[in-house]
Amino acid sequence: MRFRLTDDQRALRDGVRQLLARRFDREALWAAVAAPGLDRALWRELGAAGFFALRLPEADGGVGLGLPEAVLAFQEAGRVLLPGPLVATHLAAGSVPGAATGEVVVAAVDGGLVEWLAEADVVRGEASGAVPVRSVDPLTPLHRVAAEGSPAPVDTGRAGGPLPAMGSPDPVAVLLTAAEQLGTATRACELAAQHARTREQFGQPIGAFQAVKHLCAEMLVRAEVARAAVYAAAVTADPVDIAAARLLADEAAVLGTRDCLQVHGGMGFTWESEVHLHLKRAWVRAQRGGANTESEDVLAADLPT
Amino acid sequence: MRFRLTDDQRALRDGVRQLLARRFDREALWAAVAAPGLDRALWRELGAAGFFALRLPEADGGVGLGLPEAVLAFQEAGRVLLPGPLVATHLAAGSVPGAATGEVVVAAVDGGLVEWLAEADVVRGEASGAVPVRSVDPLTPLHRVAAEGSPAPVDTGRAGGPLPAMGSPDPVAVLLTAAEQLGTATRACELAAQHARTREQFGQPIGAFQAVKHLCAEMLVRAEVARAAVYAAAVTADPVDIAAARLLADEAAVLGTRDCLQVHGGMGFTWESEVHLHLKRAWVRAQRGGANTESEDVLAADLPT
Amino acid sequence: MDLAHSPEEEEFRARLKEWLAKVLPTLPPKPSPDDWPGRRAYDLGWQRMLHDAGYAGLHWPVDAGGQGATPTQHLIFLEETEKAGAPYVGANFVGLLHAGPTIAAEGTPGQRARWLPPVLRGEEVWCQGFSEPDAGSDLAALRTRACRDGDDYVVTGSKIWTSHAEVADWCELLVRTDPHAPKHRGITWLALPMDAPGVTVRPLRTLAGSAEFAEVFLDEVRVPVANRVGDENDGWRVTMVTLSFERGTAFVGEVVACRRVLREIARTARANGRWDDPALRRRLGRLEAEFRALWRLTQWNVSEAEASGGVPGVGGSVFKLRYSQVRQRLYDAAADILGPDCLDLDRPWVLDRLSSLSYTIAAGTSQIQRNIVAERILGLPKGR
Amino acid sequence: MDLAHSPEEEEFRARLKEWLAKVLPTLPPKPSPDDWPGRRAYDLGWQRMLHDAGYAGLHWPVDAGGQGATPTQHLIFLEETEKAGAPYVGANFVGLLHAGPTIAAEGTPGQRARWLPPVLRGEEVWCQGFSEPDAGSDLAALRTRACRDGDDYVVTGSKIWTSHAEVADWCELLVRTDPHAPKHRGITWLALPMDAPGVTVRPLRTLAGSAEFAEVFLDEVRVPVANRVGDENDGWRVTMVTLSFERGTAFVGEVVACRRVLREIARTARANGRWDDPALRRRLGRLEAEFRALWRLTQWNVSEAEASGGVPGVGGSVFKLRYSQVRQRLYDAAADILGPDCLDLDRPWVLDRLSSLSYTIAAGTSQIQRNIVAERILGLPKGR
Repeated sequence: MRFRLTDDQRALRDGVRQLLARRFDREALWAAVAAPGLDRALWRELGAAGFFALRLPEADGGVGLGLPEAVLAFQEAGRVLLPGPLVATHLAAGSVPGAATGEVVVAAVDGGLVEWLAEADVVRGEASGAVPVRSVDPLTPLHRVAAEGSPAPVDTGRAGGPLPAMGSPDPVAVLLTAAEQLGTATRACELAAQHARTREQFGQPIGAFQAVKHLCAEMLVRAEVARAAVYAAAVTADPVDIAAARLLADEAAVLGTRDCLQVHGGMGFTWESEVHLHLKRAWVRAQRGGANTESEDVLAADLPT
Repeated sequence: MRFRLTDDQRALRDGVRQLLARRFDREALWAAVAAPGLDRALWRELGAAGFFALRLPEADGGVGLGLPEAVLAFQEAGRVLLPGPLVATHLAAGSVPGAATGEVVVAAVDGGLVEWLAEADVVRGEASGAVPVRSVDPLTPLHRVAAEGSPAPVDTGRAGGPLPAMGSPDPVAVLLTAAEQLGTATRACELAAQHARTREQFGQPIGAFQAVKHLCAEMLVRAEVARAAVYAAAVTADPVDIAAARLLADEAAVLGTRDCLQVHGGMGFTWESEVHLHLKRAWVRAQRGGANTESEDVLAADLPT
Repeated sequence: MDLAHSPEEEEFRARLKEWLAKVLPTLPPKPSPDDWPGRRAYDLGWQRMLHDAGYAGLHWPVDAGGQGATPTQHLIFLEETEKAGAPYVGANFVGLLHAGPTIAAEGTPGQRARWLPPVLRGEEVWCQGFSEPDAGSDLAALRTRACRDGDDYVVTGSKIWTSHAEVADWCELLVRTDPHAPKHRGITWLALPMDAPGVTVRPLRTLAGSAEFAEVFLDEVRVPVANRVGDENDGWRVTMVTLSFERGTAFVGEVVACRRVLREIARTARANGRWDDPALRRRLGRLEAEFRALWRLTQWNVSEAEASGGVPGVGGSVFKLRYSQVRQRLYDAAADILGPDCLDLDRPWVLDRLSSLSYTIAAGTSQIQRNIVAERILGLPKGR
Repeated sequence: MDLAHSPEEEEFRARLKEWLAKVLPTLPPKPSPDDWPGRRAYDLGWQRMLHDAGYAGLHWPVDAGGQGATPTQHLIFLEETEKAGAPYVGANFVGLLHAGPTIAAEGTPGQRARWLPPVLRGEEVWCQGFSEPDAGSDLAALRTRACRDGDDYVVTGSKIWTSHAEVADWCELLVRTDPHAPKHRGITWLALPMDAPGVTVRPLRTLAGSAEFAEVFLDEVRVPVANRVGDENDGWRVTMVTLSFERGTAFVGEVVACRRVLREIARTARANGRWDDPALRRRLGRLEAEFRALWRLTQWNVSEAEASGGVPGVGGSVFKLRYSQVRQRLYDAAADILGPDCLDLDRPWVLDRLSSLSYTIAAGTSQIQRNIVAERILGLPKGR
């Protein structure tokens, strides 16, 4: 059993991190907040780097890697708040021409919402009559669709043939979302620890106070538990493991970003701090893949009769 | 509005506290743990002091006071872990001869359990065929009854006529139990703070560490919130207020005694420490009056349609 | 223990309700949140109406121009105005609840005469210049410097989290007058005219996207020594008088409002079917228990304050700790009942949910409040 | 990332399961919990069986008489023995997991030859004398004194929370040899023969009513200097080697057991109707998520340890923090499913619920563990 990153996986993760650091740095982040919209050049660059084609067989022009590698890549995307319908486009790489290379942007209906509808070239699911929503997350434009679970496959895109509607959530989509949440949870913990090490009050770094220190410790524990669950689900691809990963990653991200805000105090409450961007994105992702009570039901159903 | 203790109420509370300090001190407590059994002399003394007849009209030989005074008395009883079927006997003071004076001990079926069945002279509810239970609380002997909600009033006692069975929980019983829980929550907070002020580790009282200090602060907050709810329900006698009081007092007692144990560390885990006696009693009382989800339902039902 | 009101209290309530029913329909339309001059005019207009009806400075002492009402009457006032949907205290907040009471308690007769009546009559707006970027929880670490120069102090530094700074006439300002003294002993309280040369106000956008607060930059601003309340270097003690007001009945209206919100959330849940999930329903039931208890705790604290004839004590910290948690739980429950709509800023409660995140931070973080409760009520030792 | 086992690992597992299936039915009946000599004999008998089958000291180095198994093999061993219902390590715990590894790492060849084989062969029982009434979380504050007198140390003091003290042959004892040095630098590690004159053992009853622990009183007990492992005053460093073992794979069997308990609880809930409450059912679902994750975290920590070839690191603190909380949540859920039966000590899980309360206290409180995680992983400064 080697339940740890291989050298190749480490290299892949570091490569994605470097690409994102170069192409989506702090300046790019705040530019995206100020002027929302999808950066098509970045999208194509992601495509060229294999972000979308990661799991496509090499014979089909893909990278030929598996879910563990995809989880590592999405974790990095989550970490830096990378905008765009990453999961939907990644999932469409094998069926929507152009998705794999980042030429075509694919959005998907999930839980009554569509992220990035206006920017998408192809939409999976029934999104006709969708109305724009003033999104809580400045980096995720949202539309609401009338009713969930469209009865028949509908093609609302400009490219490719009819696509199956998204009925019950695709477990892979749920897992990749959990990977993004894991990235957020990890980043929130880093930001909190960094602030706690440097911000001084009462003559010492606030991280020397147990009240702050223990908040950070619990953030780390939640993130590490979620990491074990997400990575394991990537290896097994078992729907029950994925449900567990989703619950723990949502919790780590939603509570972690909130604790990160608490550690930052008033400074975290300003628009200029990136803390709220992580918190809001965690809220957006927690809505994907159905209510979390459904994931609890999946796990409960696996307990013996 | 004078939502605070009157001088008379303060005197009553102090009087009960003094009586209990005299008649049920630490030595008596540990003697009761070592040799369980109801102290009939103490029971009669409680009767003589008006503990059971507190709310009976003076015309009927009672003290003629109300629920607020009863709540204060039961809070004191809870505080010192006074054993015996206090609530059942108090409630029977008007209907079971001898209960008011403490001559007769009355037990009651509640939630499928009877406390102090073997010591009781009269039992309310259907307790025939009750089987003894090895009680988690060394100070509360328990019997389990076969099924709840007996169909007809049955008299299983030696004194008095047939008594009504206890169907849905008597709100007054629920409130007086909440008052006992409040006493426990308050006492747990006192014990924790006392230990935190005196126990030294790493060269200072452990109460100087925020991890311990903040645990104690939250105990106090829960107890004070519960106090406001319990006292208010005593004034209004409103079933919805009582449901609120019950939920908050249970929470303050159950979490408070657990935190008290955590503050005491290993020392609290010994049998010799009284911490566990409070914790176990809080567990026993939390079972009275039906599941706490029923109290939540009562409150939810009060929200508008 | 009594929750009933005296005939005098009931009469006070009845008169108030009658007055509210008469005047509220006459109010002008509410200005938009980013129209600061409009908000100033609206809030001052409401204060003028209160003044004319004899409700201005209800809890202030009579000799300061107030009504000398009992804490219970003040509670009734806050409860009924909230229930009737009357305007919030808004731009009058600092004047009525912080600066005013401070001046009333610590000011000279001349200072009281100059500053208190305009607050009561709705003529002048105050803001608060306490926190600094590097002095938040550790307020006493503030570094804005004031140097004596003749009859003036010359003040340089910056303040943060200042509400209504854009439209305020005065700022209650804490400055450091002795940088060598222990940090609590070198602070002075000044009334800063906001139109003084060298004062710059920059709006501060919060995570909710609004500019409810501002930063105030002070560049060699001259403040007359006559504007000092209390002695030089005694400002910390003067300030503590103010802060204990802040922790008193400050949340009464909010608790009333939260109970209304909880009822609206329950109605929404019944309408959209989530009420059928017993776990969600019971969560609302438990929140109802919490808000009932918080309301009772408020009544308890007010009754205790009335009995002691004084300023509310650390009971305010107990209240704030629980209230800030429960308020966040309320809006989290709202989000679960909204489902995907909880991401829509145009839905009710979504912005409130964001704002509720500040409650465990602002006006003393929960961490600081727990220190206060543990040290002052439970007698636990201060950490080293 | 791989959760599959190598052919060697699978073969190891298959052989182990085969052996367990063969020998477990031959075990004598389990002694009652308060029959200490019986428990000693039972536990040592099991250790002897492990030894004869080549499983003794599985994770010990080969040159210490162990099997030099990989961490993964050790994990498989702990998993399969628990699943098969094999005896717990019991009286062999300190010898196999604390004292033995310490002696293996720090002892002289003579000390290793004297003490290690009897542990592996199931001939001698060790107990642990670390904590004292006034040295719990602050273990380094221990005050049991040892004064050199010729070739002996003369030891006086008392120890607490010592398991199996009644039947132990040896105690790994921490004593203070230099009261003037900084507290971590005056401690020495000694092997105390439990039959030495001056050693008194008194059972310590816990809140669960059992006497799983004891106090050990030491009154001028003579311990040969030859029984010292490591240098005089270097015992803190020697001890830390031991403690990092404690925080490694110590909970593997327990997590396997908890998952079984959760399944039993679910079965009970289905039987008694509480399963119909979706809130309770989902709570069990969430607990299943927690235990799946804790199992994966164990596998992760073991894989990391295997890669680094070393002792598990602070990952153990992360694991213990969550595990101790989740274990308590598990038994709280069990109580809610039992309803009134949760007060009956004869029902399953009721005593376990009481015992679970020690998990956030014993072997480093959650408060201490959070300090470790925050300071060693996140690099936060130590408090002053």
